[in-house]
Amino acid sequence: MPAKGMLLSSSPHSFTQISTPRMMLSVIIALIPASVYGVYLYGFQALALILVTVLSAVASEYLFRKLIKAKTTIGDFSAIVTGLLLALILPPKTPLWMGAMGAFFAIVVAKEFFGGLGANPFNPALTGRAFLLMSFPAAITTWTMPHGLALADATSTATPLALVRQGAALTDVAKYFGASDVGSLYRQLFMGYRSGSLGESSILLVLIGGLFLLALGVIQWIVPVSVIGSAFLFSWLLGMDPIFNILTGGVVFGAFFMATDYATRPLTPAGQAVFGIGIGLLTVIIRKFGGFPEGVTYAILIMNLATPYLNKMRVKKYGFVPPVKPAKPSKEAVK
Amino acid sequence: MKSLWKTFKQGIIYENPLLMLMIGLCSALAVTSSVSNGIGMGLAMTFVLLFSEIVISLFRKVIPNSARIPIFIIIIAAFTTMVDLVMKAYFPELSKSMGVFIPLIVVNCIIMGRVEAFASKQSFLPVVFDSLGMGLGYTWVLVAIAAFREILGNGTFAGIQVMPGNFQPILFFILPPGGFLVFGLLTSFNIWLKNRMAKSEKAKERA
Amino acid sequence: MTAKTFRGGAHPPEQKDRSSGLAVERLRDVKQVVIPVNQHFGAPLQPLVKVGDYVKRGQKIADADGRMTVPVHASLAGIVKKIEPRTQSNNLDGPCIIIEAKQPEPVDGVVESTDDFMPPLDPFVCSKEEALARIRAAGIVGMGGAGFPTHVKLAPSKPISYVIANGAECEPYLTIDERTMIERPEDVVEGVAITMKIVNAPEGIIAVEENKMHAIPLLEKAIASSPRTRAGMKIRVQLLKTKYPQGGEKMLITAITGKEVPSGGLPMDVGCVVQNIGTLCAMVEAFRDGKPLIERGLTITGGACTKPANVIAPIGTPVADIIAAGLTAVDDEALRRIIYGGPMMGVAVPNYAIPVQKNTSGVLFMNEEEAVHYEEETCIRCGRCMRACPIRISPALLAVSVETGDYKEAEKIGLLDCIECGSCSFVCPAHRHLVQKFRVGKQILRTIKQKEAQNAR
Amino acid sequence: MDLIKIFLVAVLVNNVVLMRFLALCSYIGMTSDVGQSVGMGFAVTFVTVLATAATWPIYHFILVPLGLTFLQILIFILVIASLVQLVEFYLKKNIPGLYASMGIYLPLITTNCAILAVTFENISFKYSFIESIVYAVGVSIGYLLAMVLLAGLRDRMKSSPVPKFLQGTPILFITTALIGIAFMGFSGLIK
Amino acid sequence: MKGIAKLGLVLAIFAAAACASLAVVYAITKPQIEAQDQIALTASLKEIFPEAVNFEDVTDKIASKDPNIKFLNAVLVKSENAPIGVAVKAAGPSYGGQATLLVGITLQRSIAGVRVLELKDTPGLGANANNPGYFVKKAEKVTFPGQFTGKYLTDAFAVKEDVIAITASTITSKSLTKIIKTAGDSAAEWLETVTADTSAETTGGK
Amino acid sequence: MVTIVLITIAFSAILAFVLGTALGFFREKFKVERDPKIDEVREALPGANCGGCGFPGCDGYAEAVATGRSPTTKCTAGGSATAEAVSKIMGVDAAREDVVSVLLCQGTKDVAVSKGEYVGVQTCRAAKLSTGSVKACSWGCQGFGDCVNVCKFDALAMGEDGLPHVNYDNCTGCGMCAEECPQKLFVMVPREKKGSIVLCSNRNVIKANVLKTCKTGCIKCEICVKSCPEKCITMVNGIPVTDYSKCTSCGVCVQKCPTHAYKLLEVDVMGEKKKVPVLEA
Ligand SMILES: Cc1cc2nc3c(=O)[nH]c(=O)nc-3n(C[C@H](O)[C@H](O)[C@H](O)COP(=O)(O)O)c2cc1C
Ligand SMILES: Cc1cc2nc3c(=O)[nH]c(=O)nc-3n(C[C@H](O)[C@H](O)[C@H](O)COP(=O)(O)O)c2cc1C
Ligand SMILES: Cc1cc2nc3c(=O)[nH]c(=O)nc-3n(C[C@H](O)[C@H](O)[C@H](O)COP(=O)(O)O)c2cc1C
Ligand SMILES: Cc1cc2nc3c(=O)[nH]c(=O)nc-3n(C[C@H](O)[C@H](O)[C@H](O)CO)c2cc1C
Ligand code: SF4
Ligand code: SF4
Ligand code: SF4
Ligand code: SF4
Ligand code: FES
Repeated sequence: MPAKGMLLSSSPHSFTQISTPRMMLSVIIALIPASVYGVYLYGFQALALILVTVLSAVASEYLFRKLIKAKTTIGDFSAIVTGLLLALILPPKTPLWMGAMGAFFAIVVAKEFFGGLGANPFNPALTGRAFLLMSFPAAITTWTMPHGLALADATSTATPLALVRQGAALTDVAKYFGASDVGSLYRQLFMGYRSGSLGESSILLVLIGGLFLLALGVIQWIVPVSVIGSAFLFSWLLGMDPIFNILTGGVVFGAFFMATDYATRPLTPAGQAVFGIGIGLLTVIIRKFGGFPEGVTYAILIMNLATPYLNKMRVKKYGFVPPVKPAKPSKEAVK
Repeated sequence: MKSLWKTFKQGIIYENPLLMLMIGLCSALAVTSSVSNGIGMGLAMTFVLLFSEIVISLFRKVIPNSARIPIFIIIIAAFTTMVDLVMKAYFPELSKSMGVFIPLIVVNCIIMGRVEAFASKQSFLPVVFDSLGMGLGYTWVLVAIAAFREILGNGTFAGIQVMPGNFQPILFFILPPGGFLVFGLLTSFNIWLKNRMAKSEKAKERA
Repeated sequence: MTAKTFRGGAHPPEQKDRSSGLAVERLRDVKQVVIPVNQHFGAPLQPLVKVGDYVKRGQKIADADGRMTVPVHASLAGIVKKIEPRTQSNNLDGPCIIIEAKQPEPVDGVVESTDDFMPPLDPFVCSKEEALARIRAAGIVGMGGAGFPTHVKLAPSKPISYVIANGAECEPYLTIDERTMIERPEDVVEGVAITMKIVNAPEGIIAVEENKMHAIPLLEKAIASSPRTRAGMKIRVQLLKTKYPQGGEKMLITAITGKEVPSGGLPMDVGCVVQNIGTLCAMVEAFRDGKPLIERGLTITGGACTKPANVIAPIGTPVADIIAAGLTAVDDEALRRIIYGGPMMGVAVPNYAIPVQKNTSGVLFMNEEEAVHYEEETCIRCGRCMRACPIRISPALLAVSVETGDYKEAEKIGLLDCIECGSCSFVCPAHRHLVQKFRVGKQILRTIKQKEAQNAR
Repeated sequence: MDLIKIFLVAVLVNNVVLMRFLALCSYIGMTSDVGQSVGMGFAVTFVTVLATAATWPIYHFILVPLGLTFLQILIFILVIASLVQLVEFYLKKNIPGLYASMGIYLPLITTNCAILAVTFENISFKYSFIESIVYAVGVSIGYLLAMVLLAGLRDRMKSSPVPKFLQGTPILFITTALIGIAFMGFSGLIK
Repeated sequence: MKGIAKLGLVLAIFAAAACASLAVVYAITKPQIEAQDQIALTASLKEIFPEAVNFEDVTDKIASKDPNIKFLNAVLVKSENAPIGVAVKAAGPSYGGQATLLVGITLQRSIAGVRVLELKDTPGLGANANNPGYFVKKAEKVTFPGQFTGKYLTDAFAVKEDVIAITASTITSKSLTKIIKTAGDSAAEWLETVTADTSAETTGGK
Repeated sequence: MVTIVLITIAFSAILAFVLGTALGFFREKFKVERDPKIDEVREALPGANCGGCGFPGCDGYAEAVATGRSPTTKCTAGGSATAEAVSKIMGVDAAREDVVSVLLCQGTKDVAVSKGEYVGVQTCRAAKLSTGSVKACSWGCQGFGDCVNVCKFDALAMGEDGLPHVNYDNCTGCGMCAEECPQKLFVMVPREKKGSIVLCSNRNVIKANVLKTCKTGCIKCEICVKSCPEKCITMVNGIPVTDYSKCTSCGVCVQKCPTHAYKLLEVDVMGEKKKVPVLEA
């Protein structure tokens, strides 16, 4: 007979090797190319910002959990993802203390207040950014031209979207960024030489990261495709340049890394499709009519609000039989 | 006297309308982007509460039960209008910045609640203490919220610069979402306080 | 031949090579059996014997009236020692008949046969009613897991177009069905033919997963040489992708026919009857030899099992006795968890004194390494469970409504449709105990519905 | 176009609950269930429009000519209160079906400050009758929207391990704060 | 039936009493309230035109060219006897809703001064237009409306080029500038017609 | 000044009269019969209609209280006074027998053997479903406190000994725990009840099997049945049952019971001797 007490568990008694930290780690890996390129473009300042947001995100989570005497959860690495993503969607020149404050808000208010990993209804990193944008609108809309690793004082510029918003034509934008024509502007935007948030510059590198996550099965295609597709379609419908619109700002970055955030996107495929389309549409509407030149942050946050309802758009279950309504006895039958 | 004092204290802490009873919230959040607004609203509210309660308590015997609600409304509305007129006449700035919220005192759940639950059943003195207690309870919470929001969000307290010059105001706090957040945290603090009080009371009982 | 499959599912490590090459051995000279009275899905039975009675092998020892009942037979000739509650393989205490082996005294120098079998019956000649009566009399229940009375299943009220032999054996570790297909392909084919005859089905399909490819030539040979196919019966082998839970009958039907069994419905609603390999062989023996279901094959394996084996043992044999007989061995020091059944759907039990039952397809002895258990973390809403669920109910959302006690919503999502396959729990990176919650939830929902029905009356 | 603008501003940009802090009592109290919040939202819409339709003419055709504009507060609240009562009586007796689904919310509406606020603002914004009605609909739809969104999130939070000290009302306000942050995205949308 | 009438009567008595006392308060405060707007307006006017003595209402005579911008009030400002300028109280949309400005124009078609009367924009951003402590030119302590003083209407009014914008509040800056410009242009145009009559007294353009 | 006052008075008097009559009239005309208790409760409520109670207005709450769907203490606006008043109204007919809940299991961690190391969902129901029983005794308390979670009156707490303990001051006898417990271990007993009771639910009829699993289980020796001077104990389904109409609380059965499964309600269960090593929540 067995020597000691047996483990009594409920089936299944076998588990996958894939764990939460592993998934988070793959997101971090997917973000490395974009981060490194960001540091290459904006230098030491960018590196410092990344470190500060990541560290304060982790520290906030750790300390908050200690405070409420709950289990420490920094081991799941999700705070690192949040901190890293926050840095990547902020202007490179954001003062470090603001970055720290945003990370604190993201982790404590947007995530831990709701119960931590998976329970937060709003994307923490985006909430952190929106908080900073509301609180310090001047600083969070101050952009710099890529200046490489040189420690030279960066000069303020406008982003391509801000230029367009101020009425510039695409050719002007091209000139502004030193491209010869619109075609080469597209190329330049795709490869990533322009002003903008720290991590969103190079569409190519963001795509590489995103495809890596797709290949690993960490994210699914529905959300990114519907976000980018609908942004493309609606810009075209509203008479804007669709290619320019998806190559600038955070559309691609948001589509792959932020709209796919597990906790805040709908779980069901149909819900995800509507979610993505909504993000694309809102992004374009805010860009065209709204008070901001760029709308991805708010578009995702607004669609986060709809997530509980989108989750009701469930897949038809196996062998679904539509419930038969008790048929009203027809008149003839009564006769 | 002791019971009067207790009535007074009830409103300030134990049955604080905003924190404990969670009623009359709208004005509390809307006007607290600055301390002076908070004080103004608190006083206006206390005034209406005090006089409505007094009048209703005095007339409670002649008010027929079936018509009491409309009559209460009339009385409250009358006092609210007076406050509104007086503010418009002598404090135009304050009146403007509080906008529609002064007239809205009339539907403030606190007043109707107290009037029904207390004034229509009690005599003059307790009514005075109750309304003052409730009013004070309301006002201090308003000022507390306002102070927090104004200092962090604007760097000032009642219009006076209190934060060092290089302080960057965190605009979030004077914007509406900031109001909700601050109030949420305040209620949380209060629930904690309430639990503690309940615990210590129980401990007392046991002893 | 292209391998068919269904949407969803998971790929737990197979672990079959430990025992897949081992021929089935028969356990003999069992001293004592503990036969649970209730081994089927349906109304409870009454013992027909008293303590002290002498019973023959194959003698009916418990039965009851009613459609959903299947008798139980003595798997050993001997004396009834006790009738008392013992722990069964579902971890519950239930009445068991304990029989101690005893050779009968020779009467007039001749030893009377200890077997009490029925006369053979030709299923292709007798009437359908006779055939079904024989299946019931032989105590045959589904050996694929649920223990559903086979005679009920084989009396469908709808026309049947396919009889499917479930050779998928998708549970990791288990290899007994695979061995049976290799060692007794003729019986498998014969079983399919008998089933086809009883339910009047035009086509029979033997479904095999890709990882059991080597059984296919043997099966095809058996089909080709079977007198039944020569007489015109249409039987074929179908290859399936190796994926869990390919062997679930709903998944099997969908993979093969493309149809979905309606929610709350039965395989016969889409014209299918699914039979486990073991059940088929038991049927063949019941007709050919008149032998009731008194023994079954099972796989004994696992990390703490030092001598894996595929065994045929009399029903009621405590697993400890199989070890004692030397057919298999277990390292008690390393042993950390015992599972009756497979790792995905089996039951963890406290010891291995529990007897082999009609639906025990395997016993796993897991070592420390295999017996990992994770603390439940919060759901990160990754949606992996939703993609794995073969029934496409949203486990993550279902778990929420079960946890918050919202059973109305849970029922709408499909709580009662869950087949408890465990795919969702297996793939969950946060190690949520989803299936266990659903199981509890189903129980509660059923009581709620019962109450409602009562109130409605 | 102007009417659409009035409507959209009232629903999204200057949402009554999220940006203007009105009608909070019922917003917090009546969102524990999605169905309930929808019912309340529609009841409010109904009464707000009715109240606007009643108070606007009273103000412009009675109070102004008589020089009694200072009685605005008193008259308006009386009118709204009686209106609610009458509607309630009427529904209860004559359309019990509708009363069963909506009537229970009516008493709450008397003290819903959003309704009174709308009637005041119609006057102070110098809206025409049509504009007033559109504004009333806009505000109440904004209210409905906020209610439904919070109800959805509350439903979701039922299973969240919210820290103890925030459970109950605090987390509702914090959620509202975050909904407000998201709604900031609409600011400046209509100029 | 009697009960109902009694109910109505009691209600009527209470209402009458309440309203009567209200009427008294109203009668007392009324002059003060009505004066309030005028007092504020005059104070602002006096700030813009220090030598102003009396005002002539010309609201009906000046019309806005922009349908979104409404002129609430317009006065001809006079010193002892001669006109010295025009002031227009104009309202138009800004970031957070209606903004109301008082724009003063000299006879020389230059802006005498701008006062923000009402602004609902975001505190700390657009609302800085009305913040006496917020300077667009820090060194010279020039506020946002202050920068317009002395500017000729014929000058360029392009925001971010000729007009310094409030940090991160382009929308507010543009809206306010547009109100100022519209009000100024209309006023100047009207002045043209007036000065045509009284051209003897005035000095003409710049 | 006088004119405006006069106009006001005239106007408001007329308006109020009209409104008042109309209201009264409509009330008469559209009268709908309903439970007078609702009105009674409604009267006691402040009428603030704030919705703080979670019901649609005071009327909604009054109805909920009157029909027993809601406790009487939910009105926040009215505070404690209102709660008392409402309770008083409702209390009049809320007079039912004052019962309390008694746990029929003494299988603390140290006396009851556990079956193995259970892992999984930490509720009694889940544990029972997956393992039959986490204790070797199939009838015993699972010890995850499902009952504690459903008790709305703070009357149950999980003890360090692994059993729930009833706080008899708080228990209202609502029966939620009895309903919830998957092992059906609670019985409702009148608070003033005296007499003996067996605190074990093990129906395993084999003595040795009981003792193997729990040192304080009822071993079906039937000494109690034999020793009771009043002959008031009978075995029902393997568990001795006291006939309280005859029981005199003499305590003979309690003394004789070899495993101390028999107890006296008034002393050992609800009395001073009850053990309450309760974990601080
Ligand atoms: C109430 C009930 C009635 C059933 N009736 C039939 C039937 O008429 N025909 C049939 O083929 N299977 C029938 N089944 C069997 C099931 O479809 C299934 O084979 C059985 O539950 C075992 O499935 P499992 O081994 O996949 O768990 C029935 C099952 C249940 C629970
Ligand atoms: C998730 C799941 C997996 C199953 N896997 C198998 C399997 O691998 N092999 C098998 O024979 N039956 C399996 N079954 C049982 C079948 O669904 C079905 O009950 C059985 O094949 C019917 O045959 P029986 O009545 O002869 O047992 C599984 C059931 C479920 C719910
Ligand atoms: C919460 C919030 C409030 C804002 N309020 C105003 C405002 O009142 N006025 C304004 O012009 N811009 C405001 N903005 C900023 C604009 O939306 C936008 O950033 C600006 O118009 C364009 O930036 P720029 O001035 O740097 O070009 C606000 C932004 C946020 C996030
Ligand atoms: C694919 C993926 C995307 C993620 N995106 C975000 C994100 O946009 N913002 C964020 O704060 N965390 C993100 N995380 C980290 C983590 O899920 C997040 O902190 C949770 O929202 C916390 O509950 C992401 C994680 C994964 C796996
Ligand atoms: S929910 Fe049920 S059917 Fe779906 S994967 Fe989980 S156990 Fe299987
Ligand atoms: S697999 Fe697990 S973590 Fe992922 S959604 Fe499902 S339950 Fe949540
Ligand atoms: S008494 Fe019942 S519900 Fe309570 S802990 Fe024990 S088994 Fe669980
Ligand atoms: S649930 Fe009810 S009966 Fe049980 S202990 Fe609590 S109050 Fe007593
Ligand atoms: S609803 Fe606004 S104060 Fe209650």
